[in-house]
Amino acid sequence: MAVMKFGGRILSNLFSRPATLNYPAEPREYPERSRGHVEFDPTNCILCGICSKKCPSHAVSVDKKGRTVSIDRKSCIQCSYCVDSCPKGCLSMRPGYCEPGASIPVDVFEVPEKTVSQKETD
Amino acid sequence: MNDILFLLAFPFVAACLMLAIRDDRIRTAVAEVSAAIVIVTSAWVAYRYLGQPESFAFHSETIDSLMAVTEFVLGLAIIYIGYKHKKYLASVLGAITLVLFLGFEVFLKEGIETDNALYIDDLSIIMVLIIGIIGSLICVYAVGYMRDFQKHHPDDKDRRPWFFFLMYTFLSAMFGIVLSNDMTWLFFFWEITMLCSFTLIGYTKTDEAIRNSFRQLIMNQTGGIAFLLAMMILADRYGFLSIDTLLMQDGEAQWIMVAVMLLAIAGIVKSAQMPFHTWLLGAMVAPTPTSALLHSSTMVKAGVFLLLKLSPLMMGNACGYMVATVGGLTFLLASMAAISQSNAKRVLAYSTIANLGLIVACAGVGTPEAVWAGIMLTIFHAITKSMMFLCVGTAEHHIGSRDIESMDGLFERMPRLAGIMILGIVGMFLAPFGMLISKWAALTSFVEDGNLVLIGCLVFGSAVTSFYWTKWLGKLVCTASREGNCEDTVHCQEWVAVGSLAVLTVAICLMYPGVSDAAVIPWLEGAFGGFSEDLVPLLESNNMWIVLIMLVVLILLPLPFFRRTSKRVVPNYMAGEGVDSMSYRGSMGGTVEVSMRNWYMSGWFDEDRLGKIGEVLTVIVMAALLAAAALGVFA
Amino acid sequence: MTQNQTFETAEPGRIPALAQELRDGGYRLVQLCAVAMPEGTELVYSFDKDFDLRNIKAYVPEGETIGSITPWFWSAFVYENEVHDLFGVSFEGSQLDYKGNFFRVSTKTPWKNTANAGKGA
Amino acid sequence: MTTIESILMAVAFIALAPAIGCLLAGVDRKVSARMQKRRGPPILQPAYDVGKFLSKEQITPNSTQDFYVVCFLLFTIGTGAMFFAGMDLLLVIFTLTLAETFLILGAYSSGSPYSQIGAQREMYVAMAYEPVILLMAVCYYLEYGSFSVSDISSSDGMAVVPLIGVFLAFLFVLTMKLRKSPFDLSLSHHAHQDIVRGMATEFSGRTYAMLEISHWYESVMLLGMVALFFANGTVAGIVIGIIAALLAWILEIWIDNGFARMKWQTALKSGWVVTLVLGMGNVAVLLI
Amino acid sequence: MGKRTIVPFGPQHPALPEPVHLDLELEDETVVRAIPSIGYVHRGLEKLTESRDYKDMMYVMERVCGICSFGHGWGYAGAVEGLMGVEVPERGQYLRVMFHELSRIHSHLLWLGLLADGLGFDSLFMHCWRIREKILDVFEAITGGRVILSFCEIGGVKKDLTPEMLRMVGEACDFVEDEMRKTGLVFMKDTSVRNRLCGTGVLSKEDAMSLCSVGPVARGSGVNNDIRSVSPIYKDLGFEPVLYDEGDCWSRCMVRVDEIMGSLEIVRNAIRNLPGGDVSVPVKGNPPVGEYVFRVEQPRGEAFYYVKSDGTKHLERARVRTPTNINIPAMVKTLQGCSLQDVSMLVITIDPCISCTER
Amino acid sequence: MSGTTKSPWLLHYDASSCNGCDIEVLACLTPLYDVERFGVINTGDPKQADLFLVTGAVNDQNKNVVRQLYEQMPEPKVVVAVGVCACSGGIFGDCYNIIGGVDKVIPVDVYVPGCAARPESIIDGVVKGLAVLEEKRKKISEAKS
Ligand code: NFV
Ligand code: SF4
Ligand code: SF4
Ligand code: SF4
Repeated sequence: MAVMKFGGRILSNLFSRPATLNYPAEPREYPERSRGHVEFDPTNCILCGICSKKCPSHAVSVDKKGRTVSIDRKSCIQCSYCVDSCPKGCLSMRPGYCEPGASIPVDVFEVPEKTVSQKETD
Repeated sequence: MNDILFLLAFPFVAACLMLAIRDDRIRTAVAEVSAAIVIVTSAWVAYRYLGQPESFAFHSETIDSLMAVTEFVLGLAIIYIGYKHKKYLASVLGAITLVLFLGFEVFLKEGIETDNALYIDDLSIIMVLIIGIIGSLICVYAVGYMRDFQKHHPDDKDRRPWFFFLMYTFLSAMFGIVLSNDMTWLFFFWEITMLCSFTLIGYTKTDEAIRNSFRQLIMNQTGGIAFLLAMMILADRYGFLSIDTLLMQDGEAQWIMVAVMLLAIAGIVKSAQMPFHTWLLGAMVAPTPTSALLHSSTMVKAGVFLLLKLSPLMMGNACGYMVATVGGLTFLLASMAAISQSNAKRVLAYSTIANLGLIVACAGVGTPEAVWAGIMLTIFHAITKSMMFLCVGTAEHHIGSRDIESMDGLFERMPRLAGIMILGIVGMFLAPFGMLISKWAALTSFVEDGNLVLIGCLVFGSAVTSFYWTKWLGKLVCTASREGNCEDTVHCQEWVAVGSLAVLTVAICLMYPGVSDAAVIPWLEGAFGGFSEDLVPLLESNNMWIVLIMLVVLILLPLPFFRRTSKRVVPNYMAGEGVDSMSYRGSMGGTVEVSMRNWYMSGWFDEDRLGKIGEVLTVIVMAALLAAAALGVFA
Repeated sequence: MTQNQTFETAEPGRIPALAQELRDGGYRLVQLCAVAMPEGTELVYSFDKDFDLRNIKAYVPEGETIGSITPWFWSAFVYENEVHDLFGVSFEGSQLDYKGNFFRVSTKTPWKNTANAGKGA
Repeated sequence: MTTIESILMAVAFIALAPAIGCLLAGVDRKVSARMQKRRGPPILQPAYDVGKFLSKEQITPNSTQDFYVVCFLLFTIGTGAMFFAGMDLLLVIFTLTLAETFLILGAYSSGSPYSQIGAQREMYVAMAYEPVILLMAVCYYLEYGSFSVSDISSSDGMAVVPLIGVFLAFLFVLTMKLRKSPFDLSLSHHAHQDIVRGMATEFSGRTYAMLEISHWYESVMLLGMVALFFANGTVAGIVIGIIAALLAWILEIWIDNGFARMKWQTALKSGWVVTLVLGMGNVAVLLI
Repeated sequence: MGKRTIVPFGPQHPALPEPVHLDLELEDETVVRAIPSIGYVHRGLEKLTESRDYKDMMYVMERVCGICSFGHGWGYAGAVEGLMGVEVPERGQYLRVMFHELSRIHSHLLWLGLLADGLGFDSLFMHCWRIREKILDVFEAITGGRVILSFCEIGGVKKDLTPEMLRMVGEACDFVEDEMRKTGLVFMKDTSVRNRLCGTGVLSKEDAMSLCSVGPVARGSGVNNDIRSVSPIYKDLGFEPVLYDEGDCWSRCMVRVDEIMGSLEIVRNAIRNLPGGDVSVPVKGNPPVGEYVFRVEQPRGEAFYYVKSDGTKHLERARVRTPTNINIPAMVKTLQGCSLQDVSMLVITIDPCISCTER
Repeated sequence: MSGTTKSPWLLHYDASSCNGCDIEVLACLTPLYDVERFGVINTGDPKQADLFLVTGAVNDQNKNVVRQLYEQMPEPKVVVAVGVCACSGGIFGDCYNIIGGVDKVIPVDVYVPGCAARPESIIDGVVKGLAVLEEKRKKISEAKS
């Protein structure tokens, strides 16, 4: 009889450990490839603006004059396109998402002036 | 005794007067005054004879012959009318009745004298009050109602004098039925009520009306024939024709049982039990006061009155079994059929049939407790049902439909009327109101009696009953409505009638222990020679208190609520697409009105199929038991 | 996946007749879509039979209507209403016409005449 | 029972039932969660819910709805109080119907389509279970000659033995009465439903809180009815009754989690078949 | 008795996870008319071709829908590759199939859960979604996303799999298979589930054909238009179409249950036979003038991609016709005459993905 | 006493999301994440809801729906925009039929970014929402007294 085909299963569930991850209490480990957020390392940035052109949701913007690269966390869809297209490998995709909150920051990164010698080594 | 005679005769006199009046204002006055007189007289009679049953030696050859002649003439008239409308079955039955009647008058009745043609006892008093008060109120209501009715049917000839003549005659005949001891008298009045309702049902003269009136006629002719046969048996075998003598006989004796069975069948026809229930459904075509009259205080009540009267002869024998089974089945099946109906009057009709079924079943069980329940049911039912009919009639004239589906939001459109209707419906099936209380007693007595079929019918039937009443109730309490208030044009006569009945509904619930003590129990003690109160659980004082408390709570609690609410009023949830509480933006653009139709489950509770089942079962039960009794199987 | 496909062009007036023919030939309608052109709309009807795809293109000039194929392929109503709402092409004889309420978009017929013809840059 | 005892019992019910009912509801949610391999909410969650509803902004679609819900609450309490005070079982049952009707009317009064459809469903589910409940009373009467709960509970011998048919039928309809899957047609406590929140669609704030509290009372009373089958006038009987009631509760949770919501036709049909076979069968046996 | 019950159903409705609206006309519980309305999720993303070049469009297309995201990526990539004549390396093709089938498993499990939820069978819903999480873990570990995978690219797939990852996929398959063996029986045999599904919403074979239904809807009525049947790579991996004949909700459900099993088999075979080599080829330049059509078998049925290029880097038209889009007529059809209780059942068994439908 | 923060009932509406965030919202209810631990019930009825979870950007056809659902919720109430689409319009920001994030129509209290927003992120968002809820409740009760 199949009157209660699932009955046994739920009974055994009742007496086994729940599957729940105790999330906020126990932090979650993310796999290495996890696309959490974009990180920017200004060291090599040449402010070429490719990332900003490629970004499908206009989340990165590059201000050549002000020498900043800013990432709008509220718009970034973690697609990793900027990361893939940056010629200098300044951008990287890291696990760990951007915190929710009443307002979501636009992270502005300064790109320091490069010395001539540095430019040359480029 | 003169008061009794006055009671009998006065309505008829008033009726004749009505026939002569053409002016509406005078008619109104006469109708109201007569109604008042009838009410007062009934009350007086009740007051005077309560607890003091009395029989009246009254014998007059003239009256007897007058009755016989009238009956003969009317019989001929029926044959003619049937012939004229090509309803030959009616003519044939009419002819049979006539022949039997002549045979009875000529050969059998000779030498049988009934000393006490009239009597009054507590049961009669209850019936007199029901007929007098409720019947008169309905007549008063009719004055206002018929004014509108005429307005709604401007092309029809104004036949109101005739209408009121019939209404008042009906009252006389009913008084006759409940007060006659002589069976020939009883039969006479019996046939008069049949004719009155025949004419009232056919009042509008539409094809449907005529068809239905003939159905009523044919079925009741059958009942009449059964009645006649019973009288013939009694006259032939036992040589008496009075009810009180009959009640002293041994119910198990072969021919007594057959006679009682025949009388019971007559009662079953009158009280519209299956298989004869269709006449009452057909009666719906008549103007609403007629329906109210037929359903509550007259006609069908004549049937149950006779059965209750005879119940001591049915206790525990085959006849009782027959009656109880027919009643029980009717209760169950009619309640089921009511679910599939959306016409308010039809729902009421089915509910009447069902409730009468319960009363009939109680009579059939025939134990004092059961009969107690039966009588109580009769009282409660008469009041509540008449009120419901009148309400529906008024609503119909103001919202233009008697369909329950059109009563959506009646609470907003006709708040007072809706309130009374709610009271009526609640009174029909919920604690702490009378119907339910009696049902409770009925259940107890059925269990006590150990009748499995009845128990089954009752438990299923009650469940089904709640369904159709509750969904109607739902329609009434719903507050979403676009229409404005349209209550001020209701005639004051209508308010008087409906209002008094509403007051009575509540009052009777508060007073029922009194009624029970004063009238029902004494009668039962007389008729059965004993009655034990414990068997009616609700006469236990505890329960009575609870019921009273509930009643008070229900009456007082609403008061603080139906004002402006202090809460924020937010329109109904419409899945996010609402425009307001009653409409939403539809698929094709534009605004769509939400509408709600109650569930009718016609696949489950198909009226025709249920009717068929009922007819077959009850016919089998009746035919088999009657045949067996006639063959002396039970003797 | 093998993707057998053919493209052909047809006169817009012939579309209903073609639809009937294909329906009788056991084809099913795969889709109907529109491409905005400088002065009109190109409709692409795709039919499939045993995984062979026939794409029939019909050019409807601005302001003209085309016969609906819903009498033969009732389910085309989803496409026709969509094309009507987005491209402003009217279909005649539709069996289920939402009259512009299929997609209630912010701009009326957003695709119409914004053909990529002019995009270049 | 003496009058004093009756009154004490009634008062105890009124005072304790919400607490017990709330705990029962909490257990229900916890156990359900565990059956689904989740942790689930704290046991007191139902109390938090009700507390929240009481403190929320009060909104309503009309001014009359509250009346019906208040009546539902009052009469549910009344029913339970009467039951535990040992009064007439039929009166208890009828009052229960009355309470039920008020809930339905509350659902109707707003005119919201979802709650009205919920109300319709509630009505036919009621149609399915009412006969069993009435038959239960009938069987008690046939067995003990009385409808009074106090007589029944103090008579010797556990009613469950002669009334086994009706007991099983009662367990069956308990699922309907508690509005649990597979018969949670009109108002579902946790599961998503095709008619939004069914009868409760338009209830919010205090109104909804009252509904919940009524459910608490109702569950305690229904479990009381289960226990009545075991009461035999001794302490042991009461203890067994309470254990049986708790087991019935767990059983209901299990059933709730082990079934899909069935078709309404099935609800009605199965309810009636069970009534006919188990209920009427039991009556027949007792009559013989 | 002209009056009928008229109620709105959706867009916000707990039984529908997605916004679709129906005007329902009822008589008792029976639906006599149902008029659907969509457009609540219409974004107009196909028009983004005007501002995104053909490679950027990939990210847009993946977001047509979060449930069948991978398939959309593949469909779009396939169409562009066809247009440009790009040959995807074998390993890339195998990985695409593998992920597509994993997506199907996750989508069907999600669907089974939603069905259970619609049935009021909470515990079963939870159960299905718990199983599904295993697949999502695999997705996240390999592609970095749980829902939007961003795994496909024009020319192949983005990342290769390490052997551990392959093992992980295999383990996930084992887990799902083990659970599904038992859970499938619940859908197949449990009385209460069958009570609701069997005989409900019957779509005859003729109707399925004339309404041009696709996917499990068509296959539940015995019509096979599973485009995988003609794909050589799928044939190599042991694909068999699943067909049921009853045409009711139950058979649509069983098609999905069986497809999960079938997909597990395909994934396993793909792991076993995975060829070596590159996973993608670089694609350069603009697509040539022309048009191309590509079809993939999504979880909900055949999805159709049409691209047309005028030789610039912006496509002239990129069109998606999703399976739900063409299954809506079947839904409307079966809704007539069903019971109100079954409306959600029917809507769910058609498995409408509104975001797919409306784009 | 107030159970407000212990019993947040949520109403979920899918504005024009791609379903990605929707299924993640649903996933939060399932065993692995089990938000019912915090007393969350996913109700379908705005009249009983405290948290309004909106996924997806708002378009012309559903902006009224979003607004109406919001209005039908009793105070105090909190709106949580889940996913980049709901926060800002995201990748669909330039579509002709997209108005923008949810905040274009109703006030948003908590933004949960991500495409799709992770269940963990949604849980955090809900927990943040609870704090806002409690604040609002206090404000209301202060205003009353
Ligand atoms: N309809 C649809 Fe999809 C699928 N499967 C696809 O093309 O889900 Ni959102
Ligand atoms: S981050 Fe990379 S792509 Fe962006 S501006 Fe800097 S160097 Fe160029
Ligand atoms: S990950 Fe994608 S959305 Fe985010 S900044 Fe980079 S390109 Fe833009
Ligand atoms: S944020 Fe991303 S996943 Fe969420 S709805 Fe928008 S596109 Fe879909």
